[in-house]
Amino acid sequence: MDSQELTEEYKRHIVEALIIANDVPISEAKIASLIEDMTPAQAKKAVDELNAEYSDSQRAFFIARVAGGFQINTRRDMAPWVKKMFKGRMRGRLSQAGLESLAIITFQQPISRVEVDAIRGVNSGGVVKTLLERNLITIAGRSSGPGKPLLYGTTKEFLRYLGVDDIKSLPKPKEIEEIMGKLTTGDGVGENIIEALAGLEDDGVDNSSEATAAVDGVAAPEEKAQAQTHPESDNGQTE
Amino acid sequence: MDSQELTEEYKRHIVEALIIANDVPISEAKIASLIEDMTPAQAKKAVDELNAEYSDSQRAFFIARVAGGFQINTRRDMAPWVKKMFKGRMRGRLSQAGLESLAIITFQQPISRVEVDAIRGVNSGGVVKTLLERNLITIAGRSSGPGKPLLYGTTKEFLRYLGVDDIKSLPKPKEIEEIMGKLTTGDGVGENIIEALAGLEDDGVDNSSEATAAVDGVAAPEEKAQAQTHPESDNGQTE
Amino acid sequence: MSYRIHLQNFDGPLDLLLFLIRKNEVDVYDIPVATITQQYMEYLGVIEMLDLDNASEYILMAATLIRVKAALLLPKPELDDDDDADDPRHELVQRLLEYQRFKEVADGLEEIETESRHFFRSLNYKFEDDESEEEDGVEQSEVGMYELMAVFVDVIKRVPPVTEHMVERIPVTIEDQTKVVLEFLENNKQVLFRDLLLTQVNEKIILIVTFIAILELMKSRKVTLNQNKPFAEIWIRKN
Repeated sequence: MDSQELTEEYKRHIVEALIIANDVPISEAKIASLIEDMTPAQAKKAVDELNAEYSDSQRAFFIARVAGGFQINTRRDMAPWVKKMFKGRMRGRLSQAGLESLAIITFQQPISRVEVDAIRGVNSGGVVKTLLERNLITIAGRSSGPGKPLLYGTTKEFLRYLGVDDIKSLPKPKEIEEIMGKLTTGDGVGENIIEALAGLEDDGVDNSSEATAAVDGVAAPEEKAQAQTHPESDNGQTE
Repeated sequence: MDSQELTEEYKRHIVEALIIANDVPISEAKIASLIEDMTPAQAKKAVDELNAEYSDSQRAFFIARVAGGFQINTRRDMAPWVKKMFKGRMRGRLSQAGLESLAIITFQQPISRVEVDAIRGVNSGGVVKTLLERNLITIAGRSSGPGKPLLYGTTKEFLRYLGVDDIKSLPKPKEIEEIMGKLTTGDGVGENIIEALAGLEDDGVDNSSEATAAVDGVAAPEEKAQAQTHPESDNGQTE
Repeated sequence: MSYRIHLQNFDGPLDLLLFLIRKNEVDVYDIPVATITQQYMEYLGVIEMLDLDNASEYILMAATLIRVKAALLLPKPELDDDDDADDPRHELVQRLLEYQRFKEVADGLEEIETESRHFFRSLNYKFEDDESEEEDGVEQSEVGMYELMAVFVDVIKRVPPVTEHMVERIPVTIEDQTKVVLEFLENNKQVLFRDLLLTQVNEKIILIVTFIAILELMKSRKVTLNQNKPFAEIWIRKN
């Protein structure tokens, strides 16, 4: 890129930029491989010099050596404020199960847990609890159907986070299909979301009386417990 | 957290730590809310002072104002090495179709896909999907017009992608009159269009006067025509 | 052969039309009338050959061009010449100008995009909190509307396909499934409730009926379900 020789000083700038911009810790070997005429030892030396500069000029951060290489850390005494900043954010990755249940609840709300289970093919009890705790979903009422199961929907905060004002503005299954492209199931049979969901509904209806009544016996205590645990989850955690 | 008063200098350290630690641009209001006895104006001032320090000590980065907040960016002249580091991992540039659709969505938002299609004269389904996928646009509600189509709008990530503070910093679409106005200057596409279409009319007959007449006429009914083509655009253009 | 190169650069019929208009303006100031339409048709021929997907949109424009031309050839009623709203060219001119407006903005966005790619934001930061270790630094902001839709589509895709002829019911009874469950438990002393459902079931209706069967078995104390703690895995065991 540069035909001229790079000065030691300029190389140090590059080292700094590389460490700051990378999204993972970067090793001295990697740094050396990216800068003309630089050895890993020199890269390491540059980092030491940078840290000395940071210390002299009282920067609020330093370059830390972690397992994989170098990384920016904030000074220890900055922790209270940094912590405060991260606090209250919806942090932590949702598990795949969490994501799936959240997606189903978002686009099919209001929906009972049993229906979420039916779509996912597995029990979603624990996941639903996590979503409630994180204030992503809330209890949105009770089905008028047999057994009157609790229904879940997304919280206002989550909707706002997704960029829409109300449930009506969320894309409907048909629109999702239009945006994402026609669905094909694993065995190559063309199928669309509407049909898939309609099929589910049919199945559900077929045995609604028996199924729901029976389910009620098991699910009710748990759901009641949830209702007690998170009575204000819809308006409580507005931050 | 601290019962003692924080010095100006120490507050500046905190501001630095918050900006470097955050992974989204952080506004001066947010910074001020996290630090005791600090106003947004003071936060802004601290950022300016930090940038001056960075410049003096030749840091390889600076604090940029992006998408309504502050973030650390590497210096422009560091780009060759950082690019080298990200080689193969950098997101591709937007296609012409993507840029066109973004231009339309940016200035007509919230807007339905059909309206984007109408302006581009071509189906934008695939492009919209890509833009959604890259989180440059998002679903921003639903039109109250016929069919109640989904509406799209740009995201903060869009501003961040372009590295601008807000939409006002983007080039605005010229008024149609302005494009037309290029006629008098003797260059520009407006003229070409008129010429070409006037040409369509004359079919070999010399009638420059007619051509000009046609040009004059175009500007007048234009708003009417627009209103007809985009029935929902009036409630769509919130700004 | 040069067609192919050009074609890739066209983002639709309006784009092609603008290109031809520009091209002809440069070459021949006095545009021979039929030229644009004729050239458009030539391109259209190639487009139809190469790009069947978008061809219809180009054909539509060709039809528009011909319609405009035809309308212009008709003798004009010598009424109010100022009233150009009747001019058949207006709508097309309007559309071209409107498109041109946003095309210019797109060019502007492209310039900004080019510039923004010289700057890299700081990413190499990890907040290390002494007290809590559960933070893995992954922001939930990754769950955008698009990701949710994608997950939703995936889940629905996994739902077993609806039988082609819905009139036919899947012959399954609670009695059948009771037997299936008992047989399964015969071979496995204690199984995960989830595994039992998953291994024995490939249709939603069967899943639901199996579920009811298990509940029936529970009621009649033929099986026992237990759980270490709320929301943990459920084990099922034959009594």
